[in-house]
Amino acid sequence: MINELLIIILAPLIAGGIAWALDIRGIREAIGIIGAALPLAMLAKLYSQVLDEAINYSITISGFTLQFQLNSMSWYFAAIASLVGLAMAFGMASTSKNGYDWLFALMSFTGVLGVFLSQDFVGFFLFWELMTFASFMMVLKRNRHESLKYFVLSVIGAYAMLIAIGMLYAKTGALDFASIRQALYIDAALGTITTRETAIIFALFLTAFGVKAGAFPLHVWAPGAYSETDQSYTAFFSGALSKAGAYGFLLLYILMGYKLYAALGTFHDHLVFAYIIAWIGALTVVIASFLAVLQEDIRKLFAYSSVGQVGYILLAFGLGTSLGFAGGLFHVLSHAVFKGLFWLVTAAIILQTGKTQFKDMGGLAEKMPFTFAMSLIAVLSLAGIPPMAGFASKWLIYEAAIQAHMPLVAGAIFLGSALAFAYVVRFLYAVWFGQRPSDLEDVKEAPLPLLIGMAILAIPNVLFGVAPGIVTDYINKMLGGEIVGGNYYKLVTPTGTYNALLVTVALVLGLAIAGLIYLYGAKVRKIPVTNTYQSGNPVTEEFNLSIRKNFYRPLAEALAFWLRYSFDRFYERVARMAEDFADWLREGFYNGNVQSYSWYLAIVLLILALWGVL
Amino acid sequence: MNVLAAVGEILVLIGTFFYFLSALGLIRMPDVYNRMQTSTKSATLGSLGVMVGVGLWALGSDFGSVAWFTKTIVIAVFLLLTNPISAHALIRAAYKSGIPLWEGSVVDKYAEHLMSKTEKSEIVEKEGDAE
Amino acid sequence: MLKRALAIITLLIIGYWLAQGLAGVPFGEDKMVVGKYYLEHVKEDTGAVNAVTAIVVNYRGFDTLGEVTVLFIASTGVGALLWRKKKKRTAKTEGSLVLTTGAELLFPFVVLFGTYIFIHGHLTPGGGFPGGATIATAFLLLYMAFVTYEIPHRAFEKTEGLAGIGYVLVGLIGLAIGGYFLYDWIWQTWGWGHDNIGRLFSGGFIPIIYTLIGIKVGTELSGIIDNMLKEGVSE
Amino acid sequence: MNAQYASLLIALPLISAFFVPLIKGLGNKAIKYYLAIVTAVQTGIAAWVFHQVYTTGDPIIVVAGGWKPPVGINLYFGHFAALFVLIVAVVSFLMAVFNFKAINVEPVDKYAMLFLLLMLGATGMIATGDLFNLFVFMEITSISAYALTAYNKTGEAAEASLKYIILGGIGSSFFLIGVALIYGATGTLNMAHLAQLAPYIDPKVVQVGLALIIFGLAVEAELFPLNAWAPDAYQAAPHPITVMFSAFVVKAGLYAMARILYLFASATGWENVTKLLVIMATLTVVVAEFSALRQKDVKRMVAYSSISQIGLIAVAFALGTQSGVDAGVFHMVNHAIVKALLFLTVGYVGITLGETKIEKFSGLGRRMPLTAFAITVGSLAAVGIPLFNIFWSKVRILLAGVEAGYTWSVALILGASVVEAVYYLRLIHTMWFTEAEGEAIKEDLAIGTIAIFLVLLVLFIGIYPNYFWTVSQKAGEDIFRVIDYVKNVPLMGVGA
Amino acid sequence: MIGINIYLILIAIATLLSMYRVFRGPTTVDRLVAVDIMTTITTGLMVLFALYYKRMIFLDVALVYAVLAFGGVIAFARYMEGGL
Amino acid sequence: MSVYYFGAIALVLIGLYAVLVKKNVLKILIGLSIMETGVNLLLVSIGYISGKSAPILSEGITASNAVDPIPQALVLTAIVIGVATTAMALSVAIILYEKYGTLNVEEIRRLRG
Amino acid sequence: MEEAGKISRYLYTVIVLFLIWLLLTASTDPQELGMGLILSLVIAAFTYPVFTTRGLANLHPKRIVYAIAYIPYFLWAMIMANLDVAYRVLHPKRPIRPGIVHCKTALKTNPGKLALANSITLTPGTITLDVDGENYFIHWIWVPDEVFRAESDEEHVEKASSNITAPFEKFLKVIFG
Ligand code: NA
Ligand code: NA
Repeated sequence: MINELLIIILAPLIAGGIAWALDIRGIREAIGIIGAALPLAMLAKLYSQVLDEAINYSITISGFTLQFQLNSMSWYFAAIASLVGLAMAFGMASTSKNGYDWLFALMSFTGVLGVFLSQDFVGFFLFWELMTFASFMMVLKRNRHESLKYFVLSVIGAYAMLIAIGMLYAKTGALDFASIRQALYIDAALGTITTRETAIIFALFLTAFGVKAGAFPLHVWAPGAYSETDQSYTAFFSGALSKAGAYGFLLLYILMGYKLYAALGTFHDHLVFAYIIAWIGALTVVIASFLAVLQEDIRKLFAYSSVGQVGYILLAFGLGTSLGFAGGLFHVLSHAVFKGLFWLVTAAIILQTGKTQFKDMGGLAEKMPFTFAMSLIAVLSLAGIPPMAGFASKWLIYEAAIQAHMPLVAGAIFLGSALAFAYVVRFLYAVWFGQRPSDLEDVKEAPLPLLIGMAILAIPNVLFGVAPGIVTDYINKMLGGEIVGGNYYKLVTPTGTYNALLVTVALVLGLAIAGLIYLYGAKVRKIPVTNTYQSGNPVTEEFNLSIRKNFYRPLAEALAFWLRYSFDRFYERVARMAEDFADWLREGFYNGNVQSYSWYLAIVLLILALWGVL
Repeated sequence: MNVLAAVGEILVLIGTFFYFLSALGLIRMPDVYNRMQTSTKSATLGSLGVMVGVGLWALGSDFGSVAWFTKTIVIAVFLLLTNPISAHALIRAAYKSGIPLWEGSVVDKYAEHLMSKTEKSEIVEKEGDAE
Repeated sequence: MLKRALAIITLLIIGYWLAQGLAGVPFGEDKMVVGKYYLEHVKEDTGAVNAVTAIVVNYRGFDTLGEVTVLFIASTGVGALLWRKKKKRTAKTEGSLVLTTGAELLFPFVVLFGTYIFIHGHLTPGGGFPGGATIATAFLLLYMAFVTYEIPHRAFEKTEGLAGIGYVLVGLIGLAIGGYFLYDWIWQTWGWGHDNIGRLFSGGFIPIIYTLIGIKVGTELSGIIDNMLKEGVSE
Repeated sequence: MNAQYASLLIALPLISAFFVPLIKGLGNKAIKYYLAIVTAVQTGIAAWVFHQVYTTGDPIIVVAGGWKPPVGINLYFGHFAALFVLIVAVVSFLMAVFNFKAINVEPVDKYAMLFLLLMLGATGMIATGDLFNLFVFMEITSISAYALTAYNKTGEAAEASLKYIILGGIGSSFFLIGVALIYGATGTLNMAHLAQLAPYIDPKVVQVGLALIIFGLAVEAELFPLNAWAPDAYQAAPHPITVMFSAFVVKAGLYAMARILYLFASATGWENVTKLLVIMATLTVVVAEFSALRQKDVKRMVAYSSISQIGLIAVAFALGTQSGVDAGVFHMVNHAIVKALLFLTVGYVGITLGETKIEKFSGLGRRMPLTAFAITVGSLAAVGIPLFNIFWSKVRILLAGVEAGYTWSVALILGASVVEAVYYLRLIHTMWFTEAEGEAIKEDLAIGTIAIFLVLLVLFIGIYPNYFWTVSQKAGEDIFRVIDYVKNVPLMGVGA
Repeated sequence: MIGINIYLILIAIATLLSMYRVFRGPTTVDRLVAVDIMTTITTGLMVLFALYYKRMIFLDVALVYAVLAFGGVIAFARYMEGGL
Repeated sequence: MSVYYFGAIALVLIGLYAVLVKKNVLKILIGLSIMETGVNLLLVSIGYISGKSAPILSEGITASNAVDPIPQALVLTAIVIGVATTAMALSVAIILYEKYGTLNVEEIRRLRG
Repeated sequence: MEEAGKISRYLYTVIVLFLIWLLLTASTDPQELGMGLILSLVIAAFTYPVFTTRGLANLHPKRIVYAIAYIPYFLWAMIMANLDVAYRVLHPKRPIRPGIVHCKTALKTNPGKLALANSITLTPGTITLDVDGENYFIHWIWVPDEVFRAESDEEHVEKASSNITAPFEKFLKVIFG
């Protein structure tokens, strides 16, 4: 009898391996989809069981005992990942034409599941690395530079984590979560681990999870990596894989929360370490959203958007309140489904048009109506417009921020939402409405598998938007308390109430009206794409604003001072310096002259002598 | 201690004195040719003295045997044979590697000989070319 | 100049350090532990009078096997590196009559002396290596004297290999007869030469091994000399 | 069978090497077959020894000449030696197969002898239980390595060999001074006997002596900054020899270093030596990784990478903890496999395409898919990706490092590992995702088979490391538990 | 045997003087000549040691040394001559 | 410290000095040989015991008045190893001279970096 | 000069080698004697072509007598040479007048020429620089007036030869022919 947890974790990898090895069109896709569907099926099967009692599995490998556990929280994360993973598989059936992609996409799927289910640091790290590596291979194929940037940052993060794990291991003698948690809990009182060491461990973990979550200023890999891969895969990459980072932050609370509190104390009634996380989240939201607004490439736009949205999750977790956790957890779900949906939509657009720049698009709503409908759902959800899942989660986070008396952070949420609105509106108009460039006349609707993938993600957007209580109910059980009140359609927090059903009804009506307006507008407003609000000024190439080109250029100019400072460029420069340093070292040390080499020996002898004599 | 030992000791003393002389020659003489003149001879004679001396000395002592004497004689003969050969090889090396004779030298018949030899061979070569 | 000064300072410090270490190993004092055992048991254990030889061939036979191997490697390596499709002696001028005649006259004597050295290895300070080196010197003299002289390479290479095989075989016979590799079966199992200690036919397998080593070393060193004195000829 | 027959591991390569001149006339092909057969037999014997040691759990002590140690020299086939001698034999066998394709430079008969003796030297270094005998085997190893480095007879090969000779010469001289000091202080050369006497040696003598011995071995073990010869030698040597260098020659030095280090663990001032070693080993990792970063020649790049991995093993050994040593041994095994794979395949590319410059690797995935695949697996393993073997040992070493309090070292090593990832991934990208110039090439079956065998080994250990980990642990205990080592060697009571 | 010290002193001086020539040169042949003298003197010294320690076996050593030294000097001389 | 120790260390250092300072490969190799000689001298000196004779148990020498035989045995081996190394080095130098036309170490550096 | 028969040459070599063996071992132990004989036979087998051309003829009694007589004669000459050298080395003014002179010899055999060359090298202020056929070129530390002021080459050779080679030749001619 093969263990169910093993099936959940390994099914995608095995399917990927087979798909890669066979690499026969059709069979490859079928096996991939089956492999991707299995975890979701198993999770669904185990749903009721998990809420009662955790399912455990352990295996000794290389002298390490790897422990896996399916409990309410890991189920939640795994289920989200599996959902997105399945959608990805459908998407890839349309967009990807080779076994390579299938192997690594599904491998990263396994990695993510392994991370969520691990109950010890060895397994956690192993799957973390596997997930990183597989996703990296997806990028490497298309763009070496971006992939290396992603990999270097990821590996720095992973290694930071490894040192932290090592330190915990050295201090507690354990590698499994339960023992570490207990040991740290006890140590919070004893204090054998110094504040300094605790802070170092915390900082290391922060780096590790921050990279994966794309938290500022470690986010620089995300835009390139998200864009430079198969866009169906990006759905998973951004929708599920980056959640591993967010999950890490949760883990930080679970394992070290008490110790961190004991060691680092509080600041203005907030836990210091949580406060740091919150601010990282807030900064990420604001900066990434600004940058998203300025993008001219759909992929880049959603890439920055993804970074910003994960910022919300961090921000929520950083609030340190149970409502914050609830909001964050909910946003994990909603971001997965709406951003996953976005990427599939993007995949469809790119697949059908071959274009990625706004300037080359327009008027696609007629040509790809179903895709358009899907993107509309995604837009609404992302922009936080009821009754989509995105609104529910953001609302909870907002409530939590207010409740936690962090107005600045709440401001960041607000600003982020405004900016998100700005960029999704642009997306909506530039791609779907307006005049269609002549070379897009023959564009067809996306192929079926891709559409199925979209549907898989669109449904939860709507479902959990209309009935957010399903999610909050589960989260309540997970966190063990009545954190968010209400029923399936109504959320109640200490400071507010949100009735999703009511909003839905209102919105359906509103949408109907909007649809009519659009249909009308599309018919009468045939104007050149470049003729915008410039009120008679001659249009030049340097300053050519339209919804499709340089639309937010004035904003960019306003922000020019800040845009000069780019962490991306900073890291690039560091990397170049490192390479130059490498050259210098190599040329200097291995200078080819054997006499110099003999001197090295003499100098070592000298050091030994001095060591001995002094 | 008997006569043999005494003779042996004297021979050893003479031998080592010639060693000393040989080395002194190395220092005192102006160029490599003249250094060899003084040093090889003395070193060989010195060795001869030391070898035979030790042989006799041992023969005359309580621990000694004929083997001592025969072996030292073998060494002595060997040196007597080889030292002049190495001296010869060295002086030839000195000359052929182009070390000039001391400025006070009065005659160099070897140079004349070599020159006439090369002339001869050149003539032969030319004749060969002509054919 | 600075480099020289630095070198001297560095070396002096290293020297001081080494001296400090050596201070713990005082000169001229009896520090023997295992050495004492050898001196006390060498005659009965191995039949050799020369304790050094007994150690080299018998007690620490592995070292010597290794040593033989090292020289074999050098000979092979030199042969490999200086290998050319076609080779000839580099020598341009013939040695003078003094040298040629001297070499001829000395050659048999030096060879005899070399064999004398390795055959008496268990009795005197000689052994396979100095004996072999002496024999090689005999060939060296011929090389020095005659511009065209060459050793018979193929025969030498084969002899070299056979001598090496012989050594290992002697060791393997020990393994077969006495149960240990390099076991002195002649002395310990067969008990030959026990009444001969101090005379030529004693010392167990030491004279055999030293003879093999002597032949091997002699041919090897000659081979090295041969290789060094040749250069490739372009065709 | 009499356990003393383990001495065949020494006798066989020797006698086989001596035999080569007699079959020289049969031609190069015959010599290559001969080499393959001999190494196969050696593998068989080594497998038998491995089996004996790991099933009985007791080491085989070969007593040369029947003289009990410390009077005679003994070989000690404990868990470590049994394992590593097997690795030496297996790798040699694989390289003997590789020779068919890789070695065309004359004189092949001499090459064959040197090849066998290189194998012999490493075997002896690993097996010997005597300090001076270690020196002898070390010289056998290094002198044959000098010759083989220069074997191609190009200027570069000679240059590399010269560097190796000069640095190796200095190293072995000082090693011998160390041996002299230790001998002077103890009157014995047997390792087990030395370990017994270690606590009673004059601290000054043992400090200087041990430092010198470690210094000498560190040159062979390629520790920074004593490793300047290594990249050149790796680059210039014939490809099979490069494989042997990284797979076991350097390891033999490393092992010897660890063995001697732990023998003297009870000596005063021992911690100072290990501390210094950790520093050197860490620097080895860092400098080597940086040196590989912009390397244009892939073989040289892999050479630097190999050096850095060696540094990692050295760190593990210098930690002074059981877990460190175990992890180090495990890494040794993994590294032997991975670097054999990489040098084999890169060398094969060199043979096929004429050189190993990075440009030659463009589009290799299309031209030589199997080779490119093998290189990819090797690279990913070297980087330490999960599901590849090195992941396990690397994590072990790093955990052991932090546990032993060398967090700074671990951090530096990890930093350097990032660099390693960069250059290996560049290589992978070059092979698979850049345009190919030139046709597809039919790949050699034998080499392909070896490569696949090694790839499977990499993946097998990556997925199921348990067996190899258990073996490595036992081997690690063999090094670390000096008390057991002393107990196992049947010392006769000389001077005690 | 008291006298042996006088011989040793004479030999020591001779060796030092030769050593001076070895280091001083000026030509390589000068050094070689000095080395040749030193080897001859060393042979004598070995024979004297044999006497001093009353060990005949050292005489063999002296002879081996003489043979090897001769070979070496001849080789170097031929090398200097340009004959190799 | 005895004159032998002193001489041995001096030889080692002189040899190393040559390696560190001399530019010519052959001189460097001579330096190496000098180092080896020093080491061998050191080994023998360590085995020496005042007033005792060579460990060849003939001509009235017994176990009680012989010096330690081990270092001498070791030195025999070490000398041969030294010879072998030198031979290897010389043939490498021959190739180097053929290929580079020089024996100056500063010009023999095609392999670097 | 014609060569002697192989057997004669071989036997001569064996005899010489065995004599040397006797000197080396100075032992009457039958083991040593037996081994010496075997080795002499073996080594002579491959060295005799190099070692001798005249074989047993070398053992002619007259030659042996002359050879024995030559020893004291030569030793005396050598001691004189060394006293001369001692004088020149120790004299503060260092009285030398070197040069290379040309001699001729009547000796025909190579061993004879070698013996002459070595004898010259070991005696008064002379070193054999080269031997080319019958011509000897000799470095002389004190070239006498009569030699370096000689008017013709012939005179030079004659004067030099009478000074340097002639004294030894009367013995060596008999011994080596
Ligand atoms: Na001489
Ligand atoms: Na003379």
